[in-house]
Parts: sequence; C-alpha cells; structure tokens
Amino acid sequence: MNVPEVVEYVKGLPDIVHAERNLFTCSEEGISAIKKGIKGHNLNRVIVASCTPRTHEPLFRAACEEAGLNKYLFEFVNIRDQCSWVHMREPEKATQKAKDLIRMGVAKARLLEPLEEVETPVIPSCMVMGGGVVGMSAALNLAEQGFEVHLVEKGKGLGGTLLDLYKLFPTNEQASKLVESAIQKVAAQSKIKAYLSTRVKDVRGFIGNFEVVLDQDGKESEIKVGTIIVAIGAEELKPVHQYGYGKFPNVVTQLELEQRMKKGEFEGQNVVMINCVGARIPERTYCSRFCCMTAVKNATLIRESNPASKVWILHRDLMAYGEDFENYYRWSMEQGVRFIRYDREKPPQVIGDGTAEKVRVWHQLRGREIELPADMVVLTTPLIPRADNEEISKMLKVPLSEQGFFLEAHVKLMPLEFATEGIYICGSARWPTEIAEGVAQAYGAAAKAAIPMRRGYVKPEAITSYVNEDLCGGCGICFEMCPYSAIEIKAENGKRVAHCITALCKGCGTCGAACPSGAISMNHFTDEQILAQIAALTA
Amino acid sequence: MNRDKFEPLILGFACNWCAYAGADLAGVSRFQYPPNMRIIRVMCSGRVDPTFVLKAFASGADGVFIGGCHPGDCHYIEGNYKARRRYELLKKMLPQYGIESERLRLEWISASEGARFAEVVMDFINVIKELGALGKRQDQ
Amino acid sequence: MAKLKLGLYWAASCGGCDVAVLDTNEKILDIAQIADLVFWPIALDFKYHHVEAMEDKAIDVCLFNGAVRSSEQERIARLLRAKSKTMVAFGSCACFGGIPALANFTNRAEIMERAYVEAPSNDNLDRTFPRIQTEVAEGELELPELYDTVLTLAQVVDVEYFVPGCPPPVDLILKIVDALATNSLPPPGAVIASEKTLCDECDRKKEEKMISKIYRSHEIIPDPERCLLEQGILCMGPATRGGCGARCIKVNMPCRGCFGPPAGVVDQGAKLVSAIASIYQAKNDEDIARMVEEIVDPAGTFYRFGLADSILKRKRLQKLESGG
Amino acid sequence: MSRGNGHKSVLVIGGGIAGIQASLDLANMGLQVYLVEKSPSIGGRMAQLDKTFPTNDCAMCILAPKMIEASSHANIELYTYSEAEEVSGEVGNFRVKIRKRSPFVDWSKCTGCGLCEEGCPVILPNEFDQGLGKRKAIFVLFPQAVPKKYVIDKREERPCKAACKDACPAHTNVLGYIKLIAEGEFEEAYKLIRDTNPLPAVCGRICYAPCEEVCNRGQLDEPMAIRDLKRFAADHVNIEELELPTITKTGKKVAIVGSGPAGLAAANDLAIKGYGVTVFEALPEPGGMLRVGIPEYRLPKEVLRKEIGYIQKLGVEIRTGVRVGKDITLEEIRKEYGAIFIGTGAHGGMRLGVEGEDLSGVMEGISFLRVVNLRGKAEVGKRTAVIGGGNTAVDCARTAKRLGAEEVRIVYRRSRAEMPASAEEVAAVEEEGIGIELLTTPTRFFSENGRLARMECIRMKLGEPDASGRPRPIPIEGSEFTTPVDTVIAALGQVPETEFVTELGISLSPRGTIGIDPKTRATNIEGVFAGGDVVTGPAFVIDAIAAGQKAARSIDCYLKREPVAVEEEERVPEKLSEEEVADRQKRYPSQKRVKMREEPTQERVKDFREVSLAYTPEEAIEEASRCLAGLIEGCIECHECEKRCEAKALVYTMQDEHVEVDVGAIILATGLDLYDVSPLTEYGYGKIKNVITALEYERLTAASGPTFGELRRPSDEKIPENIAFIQCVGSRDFRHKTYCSAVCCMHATKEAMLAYEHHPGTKSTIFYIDMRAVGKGFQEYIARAQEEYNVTYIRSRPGKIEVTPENDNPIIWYEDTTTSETKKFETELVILCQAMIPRNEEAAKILGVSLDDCGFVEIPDKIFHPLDTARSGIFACGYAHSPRDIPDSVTQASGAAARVAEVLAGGS
Repeated sequence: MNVPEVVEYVKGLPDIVHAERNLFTCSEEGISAIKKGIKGHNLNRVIVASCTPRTHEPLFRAACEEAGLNKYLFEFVNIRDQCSWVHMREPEKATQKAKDLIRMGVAKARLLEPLEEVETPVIPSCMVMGGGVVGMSAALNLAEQGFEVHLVEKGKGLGGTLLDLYKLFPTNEQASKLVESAIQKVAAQSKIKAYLSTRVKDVRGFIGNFEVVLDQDGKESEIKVGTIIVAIGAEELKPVHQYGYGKFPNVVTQLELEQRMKKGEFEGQNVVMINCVGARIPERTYCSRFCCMTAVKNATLIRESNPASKVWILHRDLMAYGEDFENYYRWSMEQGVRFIRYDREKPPQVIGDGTAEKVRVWHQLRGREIELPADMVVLTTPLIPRADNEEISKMLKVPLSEQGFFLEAHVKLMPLEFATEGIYICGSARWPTEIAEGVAQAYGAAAKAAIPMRRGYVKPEAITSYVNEDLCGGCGICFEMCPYSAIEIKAENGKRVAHCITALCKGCGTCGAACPSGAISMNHFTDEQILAQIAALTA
Repeated sequence: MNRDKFEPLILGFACNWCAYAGADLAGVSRFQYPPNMRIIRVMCSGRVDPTFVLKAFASGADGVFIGGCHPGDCHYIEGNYKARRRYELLKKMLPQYGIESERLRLEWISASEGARFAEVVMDFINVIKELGALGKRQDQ
Repeated sequence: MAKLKLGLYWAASCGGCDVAVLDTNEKILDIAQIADLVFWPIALDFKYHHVEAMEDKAIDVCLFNGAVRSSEQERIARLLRAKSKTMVAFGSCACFGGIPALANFTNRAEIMERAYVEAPSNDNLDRTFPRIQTEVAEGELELPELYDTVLTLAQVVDVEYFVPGCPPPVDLILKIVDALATNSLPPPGAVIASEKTLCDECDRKKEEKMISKIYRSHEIIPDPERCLLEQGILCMGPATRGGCGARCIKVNMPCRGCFGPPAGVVDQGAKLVSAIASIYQAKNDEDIARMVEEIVDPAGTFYRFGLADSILKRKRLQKLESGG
Repeated sequence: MSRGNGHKSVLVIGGGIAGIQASLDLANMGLQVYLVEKSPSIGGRMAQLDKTFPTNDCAMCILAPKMIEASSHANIELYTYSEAEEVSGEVGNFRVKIRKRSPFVDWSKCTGCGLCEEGCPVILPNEFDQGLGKRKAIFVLFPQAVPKKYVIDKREERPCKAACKDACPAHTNVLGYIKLIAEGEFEEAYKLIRDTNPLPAVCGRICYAPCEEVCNRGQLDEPMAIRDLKRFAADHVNIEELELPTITKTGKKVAIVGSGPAGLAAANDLAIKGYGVTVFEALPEPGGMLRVGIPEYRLPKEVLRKEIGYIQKLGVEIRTGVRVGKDITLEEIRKEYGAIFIGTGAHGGMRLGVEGEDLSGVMEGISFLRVVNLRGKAEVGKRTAVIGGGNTAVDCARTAKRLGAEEVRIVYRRSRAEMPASAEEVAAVEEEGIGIELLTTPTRFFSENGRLARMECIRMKLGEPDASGRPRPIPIEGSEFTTPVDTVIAALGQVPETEFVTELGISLSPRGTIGIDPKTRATNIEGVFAGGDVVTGPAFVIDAIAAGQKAARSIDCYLKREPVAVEEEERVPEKLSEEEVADRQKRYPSQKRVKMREEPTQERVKDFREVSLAYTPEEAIEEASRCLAGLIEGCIECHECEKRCEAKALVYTMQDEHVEVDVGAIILATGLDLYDVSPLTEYGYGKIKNVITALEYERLTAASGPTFGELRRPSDEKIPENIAFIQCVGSRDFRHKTYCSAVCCMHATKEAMLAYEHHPGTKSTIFYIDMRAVGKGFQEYIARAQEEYNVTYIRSRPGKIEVTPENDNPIIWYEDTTTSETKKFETELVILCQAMIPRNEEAAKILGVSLDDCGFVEIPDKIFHPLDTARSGIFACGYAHSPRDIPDSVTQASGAAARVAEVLAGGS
C-alpha cells in the first residue's frame, strides 16, 4: 500500500498535529520517535498505525507512559496484518482502507480518557495444588524465598506418582528414597503448611487475594492466598480391552510393572513391551512425551537384574529426544533390549488362552510377520488428564486445551502462566512431563508466582466497567451477565444501584452492552468511542 | 449502481482474543480477501451492543459482521453466548425495517483459523454484493 | 405579574393529551389563575388566522401534542414555533412519534390503498382517492398532503422541553405548569421526567433476571409482587424513562415504554433487544429459536412509541417501493 | 571500582531467549541483573528464525517485545558486544570481570540511523544470514537489534597510509571506491566518487592524478591506476538514469559566473544544499576549459554533456552566451542573488611578443582549440609548428595532426625535463609522429603574398632558475635559423581575464588574478567569492573543483549567517617506512599495473575518436584488487562513515573497556551453534549448490533475510516446487554427534509448512528416523502438515546425494525401511537438518563449571536440582544445559531464576 499517501492524508485530518512514517516503529528508534514526538509537540493523544495491538500495544503504551502521557490515551490501528498483508493485489483499495481505519482510530482517540490502574495488594502466600514431587519442589522453593505456602494434596500422603515408581532414570536411584527426602524437607520447612486428603472446594477473588475454601473429609476451612500454582499432575491411562489387558493376568501397564518390581514380585523371563497403546490414535492424537523412556528404563532394569531374560520393545517412534535419553536408549540396546518398529495400521496381536503366551507382529525391516514368546506383556500407555481437571478449571476459571490438559496463556511468551493473572501451572497438569523437566517447571512456576508476591501489589489493566449511579435503575440485568461476579447490586437507602468491583472486572463489556438504562460505560471502549468510530466509517 | 461495480462498505466487530487474532493470522499467512470490511476491535463479542449494529446501518454500512470465539473458548467464559442470542433476535427485527437479515452476520472464528476468517469474510462480501447497496448512504 | 399566555395544539394524535389537561380536574382553575388560554382548537374556538395575527413570541408557552405527518401539521408547527417563546413537546407522539409513528413501517401509497380500496367496507371500484386540490363548483378545495414518514416535533422545529407520556400523567402536567409559573424550569432541552428508568420507581420485588420463557399478556396472570420481566413478561421498564409513577405496573400490566428512552440510551429498542436476549436462558440452538419465536413482533413491541425517534426511524422506502 | 551489591544481583551470560527470560524474571523479582552478550545485540538464535512452531507466529513478533523490555528494565544492565573474562569468589559473592569490546562507535551518541552503513565501501558476507546475504564493515546485527547501535568490524591495520586520499585536493575516498570496484559494485563506486567530485567521468580522463604519485603501492611495485579506475566506474554507469537526492529548498539564490570545473562544482554542492543556483556562461556551451580547451580525443563532449546534465537536473540553471560585465553587470546580479561565486578560469592567451605575430597563419593556442572544440574543425597548413611545452601545446599539436597537418612539430625554449606537459602526453605526441624541437624559440615570422611562409628561430641554452624555479632560457648568439612553416600556434599559457570584476571594486593580485581570503574564499566585496584558475592562475581541473567546493561551503555558512566551519588542516600524504615496505612485499606478491589499452596510433590520428579505451570489468577488478588498503578483511578505515555520521559518533581509536561487577549467583545461557555438516561429504554440502542447511533456509524465508522472504534456490534463483529435508544430519551419529538435537523434527516440518504458505502447492518430503514430536500440540501439528501442507514423511536415513548436472537438481539415494528397497528421489532443493551444538566451552572454563562429553553442562543432581551446575550458585538453562526447543528453554530460564532467588535468599 502507498504509505506516503496515507501519511499525507492523515496530516489533513482535524486535530492531527504531527504524522510521520518510520520503518520499524517497534524498534528502538521508533520508540524514541514516539517519546520525542510527545515531548516536542506536547501531544495529548498518540496513535500508531502498524501491525497488531495484540503483540505491541504494551510496548507503545509503556513508551507513552515514559514520555509522561497516560498510557490509555494511546490508540492502535492495525494496517498491516488486517490490511496491507491481506490486500496485496489491490494496493489502491488497501490504501483507502488504511485511511478509513486511521480516521476511525482518530475518531476514537479524540474521546479517549486517561485511566489509572488501581494497585491492589498481594498477600505474600501461595497455595500449591498437588503434593507430588513437582508440587513439593515449587513449595520448597517459595518457602526458601520466604513466602508462606499452603500445600494441598488430595491423597492421604505427599509424594504423588513417585510413590508408585521403583527406580528412577538415569541414576537408578530408589524412587521411595527420593520421595522420602523431599517429604522430610517439606516437613522441616516451617513456612509450608501441608493439607492432606484435602480437596479445593471453591475459589473466589483475584490475583493478590484469592479466598479458597478447602474441604478435608467434610471439614471446611478457608485460607487467603496471593497466588495459586496448579501442580496436580496427570494419571496413567488404563487401556480398555486392548491387547488382552484385563483378560490376561500377565498383561500389565508400565506402572503396574514398576509396582510389582518394587515389591520384588516380578520374575518375567520373556517380556514384550508394546508402546503407544491408546496414544497417537485418532481418539487421542497426542504423544505423551516420555512413556517410551519409561519402557526403556524398565526393560533395561529387567535385563540388568536377569541377564537371561529376553525383552522386546515394540514401538512406532522411539522418542528418546535430547542427550540423556538418546544415550540411555543406546545403553539399553547394549544391555540386549531389542527394539522392533510396528505400523499403526498393523498393530501387534497378543495370543494365548487364559494368559498371554506370544505376541505376533509385522517386522518392518524383515518385511514379514514374526512371533515373540511372552510370559509377560507390558503396555506402555500415555498420561491422561486427571478426572477433576474439568471441575478445577471451572473453579479457577482457567481454560483446558482440546486434549483436556490445562491451557497456558502462550506456549512461548507465558508457558507457565494462565491468561488469568495470579494462577500458574507446571508439571504434567500442563502437559505430560518427566520428573526432572517437571521439577524445573516447578521452579519456573515458583519464580513467576514470586514476582507479584515480592512486588507486593499488582496493577491490572484499567479496562473495566463503570456504573453511572445517576442513571442506574437497579434492574439487576448486569449482575446476570458477569461470570466473574464483578458487578454487584447494592441497596442504598431503599434504592437498588449496580456497582462494579474494578479489581474483579476483566473488561469484557457484556454487561455494558446489556445494560438497558445505558448506565454502564466500558472504560477505553465506551459507547461514545465506538459510535464515533462507526460514524467515521462513512465520513 | 450496477451490480458488479458496486463496492459494499462493511463494518466488522472482532473480539480481541479469537476473531481479531484469527484475522491477524490470516494476515501473517497472507490469505488474500477483498478489502471492503473495516474492523473495530472489542474485548469480547459480548461487547457488541445492537445499538452499534443499527447505527452502522443508519450511517451507511451495507453489511455488519461480528466475529467471536467458538462456544467454550470465550476468554470471558460466556460473552459469546450472549452475543449469539442478541444476534438471533436482531436478525428477526431487521427485516421489519426492510433490512435483509443476511446483511448482519455472526461467525465463530478461533485464533488459529486464519484461512477460515478469510473465507468467511469473502463469502459475506459476495452476499452483500448480491443484495446491493443499502441505500442509506445516498440520503445521508 | 402578568398572566402567562398559554397555547395548546393537537397534531397527529388521539386527543388523549388534551383530555389529560382536563384530568387536572379542579386544578384547572389554578392553571386559569396563572395563564390565559390563547389557542386550544379542541376546546376553544380560535382560528388559525387569530394565531397568524399575533406578533412573534406572543404566546409564552405552547403545549404541542401529536406527531407531524401531514403538510398542515407541519405548517402549524412552524407557525406556533414562530409565535411561541417556549415550545413544549407534550406527550409521546410529539416527543418520539408515539403510536401514529408505527406508520413508519409502511408508506403513503400502502395506507391509501388500504384505507380507500382494500378496507372491506369500501365500495371504490373506480379507485378514487382524496386529492390535495379538487375543483368544485364553489371553488377550489384543499386537503393537507399526507407524508410517507411520521416526524417528531423536534424533527420539524426547535423544542425547549419534552413532556413524555401517553398521555402525560397529571402530576407531570401540574409540575410543568408550576415550574412555568415560578419560572423555575430546568435548562432548555430537558425532558421533564425522571433521569432514571422506570425500575427505579417500581417497587416490585427483584430477585434474579433470568427468564426461560416469554409469555404474551394473555398467557399469564402475573404475580403482583414480583418484577414482571422476571416472570417472563416483556416489560419495557428497564429501558424506559421513569416519572410516570409506574401507573401501568400498579395495575399489573407491563410497561410499554411510552416515556421513551432514559437519559443514557440512544435507541430504546436496541437496548431492549440486547437486554432481553441476554437474560433469556438458552442452553442450545432450540432454546434460542424458541426465544425468537416467542417474541412475535420485536420491532412493534420495542418501538411501540419511539419508532420516529429511533436510529433507523422507518422501514427502507426503497424496499417498500420494490414491494419488499 | 566494582558494581553490584553482591547478594542482591545476578550475572546472566548469553542474551538469547533463555538469557532474556531469566533476566526479566529476576529483574521483576527486584534483583539487579547484568546481562552479558557476546554479539552486538541480544536476541540470540531466535532472532534468525522466520516463524516458530507450533503456533507459526513470526519469531520477531515474540522476541522484540521481550528484548525491548529487557533493554529498558530499570533492574537490567545490558552488556552487549562483551564477554565475562574472569570470575572469582563463591556463591553469594562472585567478582566478575567483564570485557567490553570496542565497537569504535560511541554508543551514547549513535542513534542507529544507518547513514554510515550506506556509505561504507567494504562489503562482507553477513554471518547473521549464514553468509547468504551481505553486510558492510560498519553494521547492525539485524534491523530490530537491541540495542540498535552500529559496530565496526575492524580486524587488521590498513597496510598503507591512504596517502592517495590526502593528496587529492577534493579528498576523494579513493581506497573506498577502489574497494567497491574490486567487489564488483561499479555503480556504488561511481556514487561514492560523486559524493566528493561532481565530474567523475571528466576527472577519470584528464586529471593529473596527484594521488597516483603518492600511492603507497608505488613504493612496492607500481602505483594504483586510480584515474583509470575512476573512469571505468564512470563509464559503467548510465549517468542519465542516476536517481537524484531529495533536496529541501532554502528559498535563497546564488549566482555563479563561469561554468568551468570550479563553477560547476560550486553549483553542484549549493544546489544539493537547496539553493537556487544560476550559472552565467559567456561561451555558447557550458564546461569552460573542459568544453573548449580539451580536445575531443582526450575528453569526449558527450561525456561532459552528460555530467553537466546531471548537475542541471539538480536544479542548476545555466545561461550560456551571457558575458558578465557586458550583457549583465555584477551589480545587477548582486541585487538579485544572495551571493556570487566567480570561477571564470584563465582563457586569455599570451603573446610571443615577436615581429610578424599578427600575420594570418599565426594563431594563439587557446583560441585555436576553442574554434576546433566549438565548430569541430579549423584550417591548418601542411607544415604546422606549435610553440610551447605545456599540455595546451601538446593538445594543439595532436589536434593539428588530426585536422590534416602532415608535418607537425613542437618548438619549446627549454629542455624536455622542464616541459610542463605530463610524461604520458609527451610520449603520446612522439608516438603520433610529432617532432619536438627543444631549446628553440621563434624570433620572427615572414609572410609571402600576405600569408605566413617562414619563421626564424634561435637556439637557447639554460641558465639560472627564474621566478618559477625553472632554469631561465638564454638565447645563443648567432644560432638563428629559418624554417618554412604554413601555420604557427603559440600555446604559451593562459591568463585570467578579470577586467569585468573591477566594476565592483574587487581587488586583484599583482598577477591580475582575483585576491581572496584563503580561509573564507571571499573577495574583499561582501557576498562575492571566487575560486579556480581565476584566483590561482592556470592549474588542474581537480584543484578548480576543490576550490569550487570550498567556496560553496563558505557561501552556505555566509547565507546562513553562521561562522565559516574551520576546515581541518590539510594532511600531508605519508610514505611507508622501509620496514613497512619490506613487510608488505613479504605479505603481498608484487604485481604490475594493468595498462589501459589504446586505439592503434595510425587509426587514432585520423579522427577525434577517444584515444584510451576503458578497462573491461575483469581488468578493472584485477587492477582494483592490487590496492593495499583493500587487501585486508573488514574495515579499511576510509573514514567514510565518520564523514556521514551526523551524531559524530565514530571513534576509530576506541579501546576495549573492563568493568567489574559483584554478583551473588550466575546463570549460563550461551545457547547453541550449528554443527558444520561439510564433513558429511556423502551429502555434498558446500559442493552441491542446491543442498543448504536448515538455518540458511530459515534466512531465505525470513522477511528481513537476504531475499526478503523469497525462497529462491541458490543455483538458479528459481522458486522450488519440490523440496526435501533430511533429518539427523550429524546427530545420532557416532562419527559426529551421538545425541539427538531435539528440535530438528519439528523445525523441518515448520519449514515445510512455510514453503507451502509462501507458494501453495509446494511438495515437501522429510526423511526421518524417529519423528520426535513430543511437545504440546506437536503431533497435531505434524498431522496438519500432512493433511493441509502437502508434506510426506519417509522413514529412512539417506545414504548419498548426487546432482544432475543439466538442472542442478539433487538426487537423494535412500533405503525405505518400511519396504527395505533402495530408491532414488529427485528434488529441486535439499535442506539438511544439521546437528546443534552448545557453545559454552569458554564460559564454562571461566566459571569453573564442568561439561559432559557432548559439551553440555554437567548436572550432578538431575532430579531435584536439574538446573544446578556442579558449582554452587551457578545455574544453566537453554541449549547450553541440554538440547531443547524455545518453549522448554523459556520454562527452564524461569526455573533457573527461581533457583537464583532461592539461593540469594539464603536457601540451599
């Protein structure tokens, strides 16, 4: 599109004092041009017409603020992603559209009002949901940093999945020994208050002061915390009548295998493991990241403890990603574990009556079907979201991804945070994660939670609703609109009037649109501003 | 104004989290679509007050488009449900004003549906081209 | 101090507003105390030429009720404007178009066709229609021209004050008369009624604005204690200006919006569409379809009194001419 | 003095996405962070990516806000272009010594505007673009660099003293434009020359080249052919199509008297500065001596017309046939113009002062040449004698030869050594069969029937040096002799005609030239300036140009009411010392100068065709590559950037700086490097053009990349319809890297999708061993690639890549493991997913942190302290820790930040 023509046009618009074009507005020189402009022409409004506000609005708002202009007196017009990039074959029309969009932006900008972000205090304490190794690590880190931690565990004791594991990769240390040391550290840490066989019943409030109702076998109690970390992990899929599971006693899952090994009740001679059971299939499309490595670990342990044993792993792709896993994968081959690749269309069959006896599989490399003797068949199944994810997501008002795990705000920008401020996520609750990765994420989530708690206050975006009490008739329709119950109907000397709790309000505007008396106006998106934009559309 | 030369002017509302993001993705992926629509960004499709729709038609827009999140995706949990109901009632009332209900369109577009955004906009523009000008711009 | 010169006129209206002035019963004497009536077609035998003879601004206050939908009404509206210091749009028709403005869903040709041809009692095979000029033996007869579109008073001339209501309640009339007498009128352009909505003065119990069915008036006997809208009855109260003392609500009938939009609202109908659709509980497409089906005539219901003053004002003429 | 208050601050080494994220988290926790990054900008590898999986949004859109936040955060101090040199002390209080490499640019002044880069003549491969694109010696890492500051890539000392630039009166950046020619950038070379000399094509032909006399290369073997290269550059450019600079008008007007080199140079510079310039030229054609004094065979009129045409296009109006003093007076001009520049040169001839000089057949040299140059021909007799020894005499002689004179000879009163004409001119004269009679001067001319027939000459001998420093010629008594002659041309020298200036009262020097203040170039009359031959007496073209430019600068100051800017004093051209010469001779093989070919003698005398033929491009490049300054890598210190920098930010002598900081903890986040895959000769990287690496591909598709986002294959710039990716090139391979680089599976799929997005219909094939797409949404991403983006996966590790010569298409030989058949797969472009390696050896050594055998950081307790290195208080994240993609690096970075916060709060 013809940018100089647009710049000339903008110069002609009323109230426009200065208009300039620069190549990279989001680069340092662009930012300093804005600041210089504000000071030079003592501007009271700034408009940037370039890419999308979704990525760079905070950047330019900060620039305005640094130059002494209230950051809500800034308007962003998208003439790249929604104009020049999508109308490449019609440059003149794209240029005209850019002019219209900027004219509408100017119309809105004229009516922008300065808004102040309200500082709300943050209670320096955190509730960690989930007492597994991930939850404990986050709790220990925050406690060491000096914050009070409420560690809430549904089960009877701390430790989570690690309690069921036998030995851990890569050092083959006893899982129980590690869990023990972690639990002792938690016990020794005075700042951590652990709640066992306790469920979170209700969560109200917002970043800085969440009111949480806990339910310990019927006994309810309430705690107030500044931040929440979700570390409830995930559970192993129990395959339903696949490969004879549930029918043959000697067909078990990897977790069940580890429990037997832990109790010393395992003495398999010919073991066949089948990977991707119930995973990477149309019904459950995702790969659960480290179940291959669990199989490799257990297979290697079997070989090491019983050199006479024969162990096969039937896999579709061996996900030994990174350095340690690839090295361990090669080490397990050296220990005699045999790997056979099978195709999703030609899955292996478990044969036997009463108990599994052999496994028939199409051997890709040899190009024919072979049979493996098996006195034990181990199914490697993926981790699946916990059953109560749905309930917790509704309670915390945080979304779940398609597969049912918790959905973080942005996979790269904010991988350990939710869009809802003050609530953080780590471990397999976000996505199947092996222990070391999970612990690292636990520390990450602790770091994110520590930021508001250390600062002591938060300043949520000032885009909230505002009730003009002279117009409000108290009909109460707005109350029904708000999922965050951020608007309440107060009864003052016999009269009903609506009132917005700015800290709770997310600024969606549903109440503003529904308010029949026009008493509710949405800061930064007022009716007048939007009507002005509409009028400017055809001006 | 004969049919093929007529260039409709369309006002679009797009919710910041889904439809607007979808429009950006269409941009990043360079999906081309006709330039007849001007988008106003709102925080949620629930923010779109029927007053805005009537004001758009009154001031000369030939079509009004509202883009929101798929049910269940709304960043504010329920905003899009409210938008859907207001839209359905408004669609019944518009013909009483002589405004074909097809001139108003509500679509669910997620942040990852760049291609769909382009298709839907292109289709809506063709529908409006068929319907012809609303005619309000002349007697403005 | 000199008595006020008071003029009243009735354009496209039903005469109810004039009757409402009489409803002041004995208080009419108080009015007589402070004002002399100089023009009131329904009640006193003044003729147009009397008004034309006056100097400009001779009439202190003109209470003009009724919408403007013919050439005569427009002429007199402009005449009274010239002759009056203060022009008051008196009643819903003058303020927002009122019931007559529902004609904006059609046009002059359809009205003529209906009234002079289609109406069952007609016997008008040769389709004679009234004409603006007709030559007769005695001379030339004139009739005012009927407009396609009904206009509010303010759309024709400048108006200082608006007294809504169909008809305006008695205490409102007294209030304006008293204000005129004591010269304590609010600044020009004000609507002499409450700034808030009807809900503010409706003392019915309000619990939960959630409805899952909409009843037409004959389908339900509403509970007199509870808010009508919460019982699924289309009450326009939330989007209608207060000040009428909720006289309809008191007789267990839903508000129909005759006091027009409250101060903060641009289009009463649009706000009602938004509010009612938002509180209708719909879990799926069927529920939504049921809601739409239960609101039989949205435009008619939501713009019963305010069509002429709404954003769109009328049905597209182009659509009517092409038979749409 | 050290900075930082020990336990409350942190050192982060490595400014990639991991380092930035860790710094932001720590800073937001209120801790002071020192972020040290080796390259001039933070951003790391992510900045080189076009899009990032799995969301496919553009890398820069994610990275730029984080970089800006890091650079403007109160608690973060950025040390880019710096390295941690020494770390001592223990957790809780480390003392770190940081070396800040000198960028030779004062970053407090540099605004990142890029004017310097435009002028820089040194072109280098751009490492940021994997060598596919180009950058200059002064550069910024990438357009959105943070901080956006320029850095000079200065590697070696310039092997010569750049004497050429000092010797040139206009101080043309000789070494700069020769370097450009050596790099094949001929048009850029012309533009660089034109910056300091408005008549490159003219000077490229007739300049006396003082630069070549002092050229340091001359001390080795032969000086550079600077003038011939200048001409080559000028001839290689279509001057009429050169785009014009944007000029902002000042509204003021300047008059210039005389359109010779001085006048034209002043007009050019003043026009560019926005003044309305009018040139008054007495002759019918502009150009002064260049037009009427220099014969066509030395300076074709067409070349001169084009260069003057360009100056006219700048807005200069040239009024020919207007003699100031006759058709218009200086006074009238003074009323209408803010300032006047007089550059009327020296067109007056000198008389022999002998009897018979006024006979017809005896002509004065300058007017002879003027007639020939204006009308194209003149009458010369069979026997012609030219009196005088300067260039004008040589021009007259060779012109007379070309006009048909059979026997032409030059008569000069001193000896050959004193002949002012340049050696090449004298050699050319003799080559063209023109005799030279030295120590002879005419004393009398005799006529027959009114026409010149004979002249009497006398022999001379040389005596003591006269005022000009040359030996005085003394006639030898009795040596008179007569010789028949038809035409005599007296070319004794030129004298300025300055009567017209007296009208304004302009003071003249005793020699009749205009007197001026050497500093301001102004005459004694306010607003009137002068320069060129009219001031100095006859000199060379380049001197006149330099005088015009200096006058233009003072006029500019005068009209702006500013004091005249003090010109830094003239630098004396330096010679190489003996040792330096010896050293250069050792380093650079001696190489003779490339001679410019000339028209064969018998042909060229027949007409006025141009005698010398320009270099061919190959010859020009060969000659230009001899220039000593250009023989080093990196900046050649030609000071072009300093000249253009408005912020005056260049500091060529800036040294490295050392800073000490005290920190409580350290995070190592040095990121990844790309493994060189050329040792995998079976894949032919480096030999087969259309086999590129994954990061090269990324740069090709990036909008800020060398091809602005067009995926063009290297061999023929064609956009490939069919491309293939090969996984695990160097990874999972005993001969190279045993580990899996963890990122390439998804990276290849993303790049395949990009190809489809850029050109719908493109078919991609990915050869893989295990498709390790393990992250959130990754499997669905792979499925979408297959369904919507025409990507197919073949499980196989290809054995070899060959190339079909006729279309450069690579052929991949592979065994399809599902069918175990050996197959051939022809494609248009192969992308090797190269292994990625850590680059943390130096940092690890300094920090005393051990690395494992694959080069990643050793992690003692992998389960409970996965980010703690062996040394307490030091943590690692990102690719330095272990192979991982961006999302995992970001989560680890926050983890490391938490561990630091814990340790600084006194934890374990």
